[in-house]
Amino acid sequence: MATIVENPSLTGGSPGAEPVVDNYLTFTRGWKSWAFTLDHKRIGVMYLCATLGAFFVGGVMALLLRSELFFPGKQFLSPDMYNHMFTLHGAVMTFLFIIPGIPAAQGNFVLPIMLGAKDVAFPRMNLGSFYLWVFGAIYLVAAIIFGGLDTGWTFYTPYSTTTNTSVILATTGVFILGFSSIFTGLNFIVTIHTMRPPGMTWFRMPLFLWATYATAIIQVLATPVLGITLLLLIAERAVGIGIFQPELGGDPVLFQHFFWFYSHPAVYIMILPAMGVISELISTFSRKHIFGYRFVAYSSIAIALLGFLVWGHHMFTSGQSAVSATMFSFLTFSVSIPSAIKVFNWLATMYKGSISFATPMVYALSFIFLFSIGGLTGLFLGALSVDIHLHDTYFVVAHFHYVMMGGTLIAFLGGLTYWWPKMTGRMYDEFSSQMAAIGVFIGFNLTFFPQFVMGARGMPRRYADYLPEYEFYHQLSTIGAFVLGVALVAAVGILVRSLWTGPKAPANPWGSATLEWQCSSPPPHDNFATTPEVGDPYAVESVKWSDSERGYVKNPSYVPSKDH
Amino acid sequence: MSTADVVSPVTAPGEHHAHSGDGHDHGHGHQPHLAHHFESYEQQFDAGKLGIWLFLVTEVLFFSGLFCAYVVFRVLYPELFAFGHLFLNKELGAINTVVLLVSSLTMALAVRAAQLGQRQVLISMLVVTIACAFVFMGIKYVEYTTKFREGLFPARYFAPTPEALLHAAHMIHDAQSHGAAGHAAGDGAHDEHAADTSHGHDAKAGDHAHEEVNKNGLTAAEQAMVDSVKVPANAGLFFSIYYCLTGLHGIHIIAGIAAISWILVRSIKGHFTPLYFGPVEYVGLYWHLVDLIWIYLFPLLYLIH
Amino acid sequence: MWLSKFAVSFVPAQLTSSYWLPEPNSTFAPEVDGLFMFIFWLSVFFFVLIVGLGTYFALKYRRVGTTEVVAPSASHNTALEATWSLIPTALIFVIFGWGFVGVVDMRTPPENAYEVQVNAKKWAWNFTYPGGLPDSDLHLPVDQPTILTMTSDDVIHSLFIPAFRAKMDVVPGRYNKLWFHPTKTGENVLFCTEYCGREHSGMNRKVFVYEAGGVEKKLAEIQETIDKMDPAELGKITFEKSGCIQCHSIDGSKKVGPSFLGLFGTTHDITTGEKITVDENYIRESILEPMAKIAAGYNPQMPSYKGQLREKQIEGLIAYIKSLKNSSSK
Amino acid sequence: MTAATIDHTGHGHDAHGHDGHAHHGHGHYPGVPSYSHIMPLWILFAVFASLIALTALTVALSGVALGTAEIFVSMGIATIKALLVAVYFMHMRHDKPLNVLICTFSLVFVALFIGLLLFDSMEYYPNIAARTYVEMLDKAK
Ligand code: HEA
Ligand code: HEA
Ligand code: HEC
Ligand code: CUA
Ligand SMILES: [Cu+2]
Repeated sequence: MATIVENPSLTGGSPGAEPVVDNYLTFTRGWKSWAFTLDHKRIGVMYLCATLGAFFVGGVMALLLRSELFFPGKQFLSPDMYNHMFTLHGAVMTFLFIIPGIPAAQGNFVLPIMLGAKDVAFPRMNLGSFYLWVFGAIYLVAAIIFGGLDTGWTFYTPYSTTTNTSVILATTGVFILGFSSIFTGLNFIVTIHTMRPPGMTWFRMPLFLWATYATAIIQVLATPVLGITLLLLIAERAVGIGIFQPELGGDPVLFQHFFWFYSHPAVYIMILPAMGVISELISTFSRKHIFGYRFVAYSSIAIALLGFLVWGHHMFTSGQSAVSATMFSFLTFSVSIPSAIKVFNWLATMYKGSISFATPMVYALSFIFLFSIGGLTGLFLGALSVDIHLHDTYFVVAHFHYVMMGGTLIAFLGGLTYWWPKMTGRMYDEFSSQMAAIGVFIGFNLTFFPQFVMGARGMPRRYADYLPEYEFYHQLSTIGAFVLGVALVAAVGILVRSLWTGPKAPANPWGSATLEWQCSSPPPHDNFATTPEVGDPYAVESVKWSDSERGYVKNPSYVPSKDH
Repeated sequence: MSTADVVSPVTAPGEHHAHSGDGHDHGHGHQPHLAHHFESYEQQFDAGKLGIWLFLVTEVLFFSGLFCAYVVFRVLYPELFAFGHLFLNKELGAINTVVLLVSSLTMALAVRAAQLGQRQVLISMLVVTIACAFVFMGIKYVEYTTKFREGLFPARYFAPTPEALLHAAHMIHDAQSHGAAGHAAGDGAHDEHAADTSHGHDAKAGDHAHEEVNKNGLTAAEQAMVDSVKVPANAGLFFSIYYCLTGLHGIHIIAGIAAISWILVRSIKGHFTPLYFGPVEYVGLYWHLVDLIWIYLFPLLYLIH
Repeated sequence: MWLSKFAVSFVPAQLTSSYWLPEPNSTFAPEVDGLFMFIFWLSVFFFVLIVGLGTYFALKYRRVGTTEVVAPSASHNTALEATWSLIPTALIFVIFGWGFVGVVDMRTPPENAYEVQVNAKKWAWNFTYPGGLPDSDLHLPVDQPTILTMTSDDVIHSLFIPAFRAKMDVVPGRYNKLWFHPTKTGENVLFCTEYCGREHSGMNRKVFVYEAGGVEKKLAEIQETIDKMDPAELGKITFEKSGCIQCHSIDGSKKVGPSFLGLFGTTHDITTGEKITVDENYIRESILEPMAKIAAGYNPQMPSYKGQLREKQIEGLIAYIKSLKNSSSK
Repeated sequence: MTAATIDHTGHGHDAHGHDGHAHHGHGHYPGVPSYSHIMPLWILFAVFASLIALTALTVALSGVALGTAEIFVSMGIATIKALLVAVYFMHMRHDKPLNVLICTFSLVFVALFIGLLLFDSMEYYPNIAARTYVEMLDKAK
């Protein structure tokens, strides 16, 4: 980072905005100015590094899992080691990477700027949330060192209350991470409600903000229930309260209800911000106003609220009563409608646009492809009788990797490549990162598509060993995982390389109309020199390409339409 | 800080970062306690207020898990609750309710004083509130230690002592002999006399000093009464729930004491003005919520039939 | 129906239910497969629609150079948006309804079913047949419904027979019921699909489906072999099939429990500090009441096998453990 | 750029408008800003007195055999108390509608959580009871 800071060209101000002397990276120096920063942008950058680190740790674990499964029988991981590995892979990926991934890393960076505010409402709490993440991560790592964890990321009782791995350490870690997530959500809700500048009405907010707002609702309402569930689990192990223990009169299925009351809404914590990113990308790179703004905005809220009513679909075979299963199945499908609305609106946005295949758009297009598969396979799982067959097989594993990895991670990369020039002031190499994006796409499908087939044919999940009939699919999947690994390392490597070699980024390289592109790249400490001009966030015609700036500048002939 | 003295056009004069860190301290110069990223006290107050309400929402959902466990087990195993509550001390519960209500009143008065800028009233009201909180915790301490002595632990370690069972037997007996006809034996019904008579039993050593006692320290008649008590299977579950609910509530009281003390220190330093009293109000809201939860806990745990 | 058959004759194998799903060997299978394939085709339709349109737009309207004058077009169209909300809404009712009908069937066991008690423990299945005979494989009559009444001794397990499209968790402290109606004789696999610890992936057994009367014959046969078999050999089979092998090795290595190699006749400490000698009675007690005496250095994790092994099998196990002497080479 | 431009703040002031009695805002207390609502003393004490009275009432009623009505009566009284605390001590009466909405909202979700879960537990309870019964018989043997 030092290189950027010292580069004199950066302080010369970026084209397209008023010349600015310092930016948030150069504003103050020294590690303390980062460790104790209250600037949402720096906190966002720290979150970004941290969550990416977690992703790589989780990814390495995934590669170990896949390597073990290349042949049936034991290769190099004992069954116990395998169990530890998938548990930690799942726990690290969900709690350390994907839940904070988009909202806390990218959201923190852009949310206040998009809104036209100087910062989030509670900067101290924001920093606190980051450190809670760090502590939570330390606990999880401690759990790995002191005895490991082999419960699955779901912590089902009574397995989790009887195993002799360090469940208490790990659940304490997740408990802390839960608070980190609550603080982020709470901060965002308050910021969006109380920090909007004049002119920034609800319906002038970019869809990414609607999405993070909807996400924040879930974070605030659902995460506390995870907190109490984990506390009860800790108490169960420590003093035997018996609430989840059958031999003490308790009920293990109760635990599943508690767990999924949080964890189903949590999957929408993962996907909603991703959908928000995609809405920004599709409109920008089609150079067209987003289609059906209000429908897309409302559908985020609808997904957030409906998402609370469907948790029972993870428990169709648990001994749940037939009546509740029916109810949950029905409600599950209701979430597909707002998701469908979004997908179709993105397509309609592309219609008659001017579509660029810049890296973020490549990710956005692969998001539509992969998320459709992931979402549509959710329909198989939501259908009662079919889920009985598919539950706890690789079909489910494939489903959730398609939505989490094919959906959220791809959108994360899309957002990262989109806001990268804004965050760092550097442009990365376009061609190589497009290639990396395509590599990720191919590797991903090769990894997870075969899992649908073997899952439907009965291959159970969480298996360290399997029957020879599934070998072919496992081998495809393992090969895919390595392709994916290489492509991902390339994708991130290209970005990192741009810090040293990339050309200086203009204020608005893509031609977006949202506020974060009005300030220089990287933005100044206080975000805006003057109160930003709030207009329609998708009026892409309000900016036009300028060869001299190598970016987009204000279009003098633009007249805001009455329509929006 | 090489660039700090270059005033960028981004920051208005007087709003600049004269302070440590990267300037996020209160930079409004003549406007104490107004953070730099807010435009006005009102905006700051509104943000804080919305924030604290959202926080209370998370608290409600946090507790909801325990209430949920309570409801499920109460509906499925009512006998556990009818049995378990025999061991709870209704008087102490009622006293604690009143103590918390008083503290709620003083907290509300403290907020009012802060709004009006009456520093002395504010300080004294906060002191009374903290005092009430300590009284509450003291009484809880007495209750817990009694339970531990009587072997009334969470499920895995639940092992009521003969004394505890004798006490329960008397309560059941009293309830029946007072003609609560509709109640089946052992379901723990009792009327208001049960409480009076039960005081007597604590003094049993005196009453029955001359009689022979067995290894449990009980006379034959008492042992018979103890044997007549049907301890429902998994009776410890009630105590698990009791400890979880009251324990978590207790932790919130302790957190409340810390928060109010912080407010107290700040009011002694004279930080609060009619323009800036947000923290008092926020802590007050939190404190009222803690009270609110107790308002439900008291009948749910202590006053069951 | 004929329409779908007709359509199917044109599609590659990868698009048929026999590619995606295991052999359909119970009455649930056609029902489930039908719905599976319905959703499958629905998904294919929407997928092709979405990706097709996406690709078409991306190519047709791709940006050439930096020309970017985009003729303004509508930014919303309520009728269109309503249409693409309502069509999926209608479709989910179909999927939901179909799945619901299927599950009502799965949740309503018929009257005169063949009843088997199932007991799961880490990491073995035990099936008790009418008349009280236990075995570790599932033997079933064809063309007759079977009800399994299932419970677990330790953690949650789940019984899954892919060919029957049947699955239900086996939860400690309760009876979960699962029923199905096999339609074909032969062999099928049975998996444990709820994660239950180290040997979760090893917790699979066979399901044998016989002609009428076949089950009784098979059970009698098992009884007979047991009666005839050399005790140590029976012990070996029991050791492997009843789950002992998951926790006890026969090569001297320590697993969850002590190894059986050279165990017989040794004297060692138990957790109370007393010493015991491993003899016939101690082994019997260990199998039936494992919690009575816990070998020092181990956790009390062994489940009881009371009621799940025949007397002969216990004798066999004793004989087998006796036979595992330390060879001179070690 | 003042907060007054933020759309919902407008409603907050409306709420003050509906409020019948005059004990608030600038009128009575000079120097008190508009976002600060002062609760009159007599209300605070009246609420406190009612809370104590209601506590006494539940304790007294707990001695009376009310049968199944008991839970409803005691929860009803608790709810009245809770409302008193929320509306007056917590100033909900004069708070922004948004904050009140958020609270109501959280209660709706709590109700859904507890409701759906309880419903399912009651439905599958027979499976547990059957097993408990068999275990009891086994132990008796
Ligand atoms: C980002 C995370 C994410 C997202 C967005 C989703 C989205 C959905 N999920 Fe998924 N799910 C997970 C993450 C996610 N899931 C995880 C992690 C698990 C497993 C946890 C574990 O056990 O470890 C899981 C498991 C899971 C199960 C339980 C399976 C089992 O264990 O047996 C079910 C069952 O109903 C389900 C359903 C759905 C549905 C219906 C959607 C819907 O929201 C999808 C909606 C989208 C679409 C439908 C596509 C777009 C619409 C169209 C293209 C139009 C056409 C539409 C129609 C005709 C309706 N999911
Ligand atoms: C965000 C969520 C997320 C993501 C992104 C992933 C990513 C991946 N997952 Fe994971 N997965 C889960 C969430 C996720 N997973 C969850 C919740 C479970 C369930 C756990 C449970 O059952 O409890 C699961 C389970 C799971 C299983 C099932 C295990 C089992 O049931 O037995 C498998 C098996 O194939 C798997 C594979 C993979 C692979 C190959 C990737 C790949 O996409 C990973 C790609 C990433 C990389 C390859 C990293 C690249 C880095 C390098 C190559 C190293 C270079 C290093 C440096 C530069 C430092 N995952
Ligand atoms: C879940 C794991 C598990 C399974 C399955 C299991 N055991 Fe054990 N077994 C143990 C453990 C742990 C111990 C040591 C603790 C103890 O003594 O209970 C043990 C102890 C024993 C002992 C006493 C050994 C000694 O030195 O004290 C015998 C004999 C035994 N098992 C036999 C069997 C037989 C026979 C079976 C199968 C029918 C079986 N076990 C199945 C875990 C298991
Ligand atoms: Cu038993 Cu998995
Ligand atoms: Cu879900």
